Amino acid sequence: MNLESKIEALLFWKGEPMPLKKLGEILKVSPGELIEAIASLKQNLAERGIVLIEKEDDITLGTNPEISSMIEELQKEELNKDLSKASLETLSIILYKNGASRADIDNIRGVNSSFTLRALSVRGLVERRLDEADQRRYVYKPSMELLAYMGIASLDELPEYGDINASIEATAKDLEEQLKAPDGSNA
Amino acid sequence: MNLESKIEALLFWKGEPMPLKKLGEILKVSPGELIEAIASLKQNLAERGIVLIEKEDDITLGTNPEISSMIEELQKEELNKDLSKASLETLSIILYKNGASRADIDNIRGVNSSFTLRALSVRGLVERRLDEADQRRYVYKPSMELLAYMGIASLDELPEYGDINASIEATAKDLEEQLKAPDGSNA
Amino acid sequence: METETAHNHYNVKTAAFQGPFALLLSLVEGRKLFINDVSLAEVTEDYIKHVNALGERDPAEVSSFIVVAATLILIKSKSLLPNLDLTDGEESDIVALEERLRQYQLYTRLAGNVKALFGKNMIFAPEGRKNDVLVFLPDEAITKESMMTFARDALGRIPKKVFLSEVEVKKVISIDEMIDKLTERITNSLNKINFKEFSGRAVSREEKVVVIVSFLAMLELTRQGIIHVTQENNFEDIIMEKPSGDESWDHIPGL
Repeated sequence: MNLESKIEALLFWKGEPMPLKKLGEILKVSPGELIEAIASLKQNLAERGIVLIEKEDDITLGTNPEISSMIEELQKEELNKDLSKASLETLSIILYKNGASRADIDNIRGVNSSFTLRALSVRGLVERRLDEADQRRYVYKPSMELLAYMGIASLDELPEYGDINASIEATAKDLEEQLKAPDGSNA
Repeated sequence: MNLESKIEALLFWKGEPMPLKKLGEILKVSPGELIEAIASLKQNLAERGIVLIEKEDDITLGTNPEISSMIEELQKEELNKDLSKASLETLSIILYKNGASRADIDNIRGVNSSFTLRALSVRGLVERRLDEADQRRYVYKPSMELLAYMGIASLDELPEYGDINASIEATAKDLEEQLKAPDGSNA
Repeated sequence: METETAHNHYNVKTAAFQGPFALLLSLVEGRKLFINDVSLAEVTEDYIKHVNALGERDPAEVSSFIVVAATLILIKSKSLLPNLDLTDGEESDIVALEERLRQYQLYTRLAGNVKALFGKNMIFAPEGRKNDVLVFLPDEAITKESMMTFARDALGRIPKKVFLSEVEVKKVISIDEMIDKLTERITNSLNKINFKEFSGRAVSREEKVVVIVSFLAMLELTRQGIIHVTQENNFEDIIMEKPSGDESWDHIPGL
């Protein structure tokens, strides 16, 4: 049995997101081998009923989004598809920046986002994690659940993701310098 | 999306054996078409991590038998792991609230509890049932075995049950109302 | 008396705006304008009227609207009085406001993408499997006492008012403070114009806001040649004249 099939089997058995690191340990393979096998699995699943969702350190399997409406009808549990304007803004920041601190989000929206962030965490649409770059603060990341709700297998399937990501980086840098300028604090 | 992929998606989502008759009804296809598509799916899955298992009139997906020893090992490991703090906290809410919906638990904890609840269910500590009051959602109840293990015949034998139960009920109600309030359109 | 347009803009429900950028962006986009100093100057009066209508909302919340209002008034003043010298700090406040507003505009546009996809064609994880339960596997950590402690801790962590609306502010300033400061700032740079009559009358916050808005409107009308402003000597009252036979005097907002 090849590595790709083993990954497929493990993900199926687990039924929820698995960290790449854990997979590497179980299967006793290098990160390079793992990533190669995942890419191949993803490609082989392309036209099938099952899709592979990737998100930084985690992967999981889910149903092909094209069959969404049929499954929704079969599902007993009610889905909450409502998002307020505040939630949409906050999610768009977290998605297109691939994670943001509360300070980043507050700064962009010009309002305190802590309640929106709590509500989004409760719904499992965002995940709070310690920032790897600065262990004293948290970053909010898109969850697998969020990608699944949007029917995308990875962030780069977001419309305009590539363009936006490049321009966001540049703008953020500019703005940071502006805000650092003497007396340029409030605006 | 072809019929074969649709069958694969439905079986994956269901995660347990489905009668052929039921599949035919959901997919609105004739028995002949269904059997043909299943045969093709079975063939395509032959060398993969996920395989198609047929048993009389039911079919289901499962992991390739070649990897079953590895999965058994993992299963054992997972079940023998200590319960996480998140699991213990979730369990305490289910106990003191005398059964709670996922939404209640999520609201109180401030994070999504679906994976935690699954871990508790797998170990037989809680039972999931459709809510009698609202058939579109589930409630989680402590299992009989759990009460016996804790040496109590009923929940009110838990320390300070009356006090904590009242406080959880009030909090759950309060949080729910705040979510509904105009200013809480944050969700 | 207000012009019809001004009246309509005034009626936009301010309560619907979560923060200053949402309000400001809606005013700019409502006029189909791009974000720049010209468009910001154009919507300044409407913005201030909205802020004034916020009334007795949470002071911290109102304050974040006021911080933006202060920068807008600088932009507006500069557009009306090209000779007004702005400090470096003021210049960078203006640039930062434009950029933050553009950034906010970008994410609200992207929020449209999120809205378009969310809940439409979803990916489903496997539904909970019934035959998952194999055995009963408790844990030594589950005791009557530990369960009580965990339940108490979970309750203790909940913020008192979870969804109370609150606005981020770096420093809280009141609308009165802002208006006093700006009135001083602008009139000082216009040593040809005495503003005493205006500001002397204003006592309440509402009156002061009216003063600022009226003052800006007056300058606007001056620039457009609708009224004629003269002043005999420094520190004397501004004399506002309407060209004969014209009724535009009646149309200055707030007077």
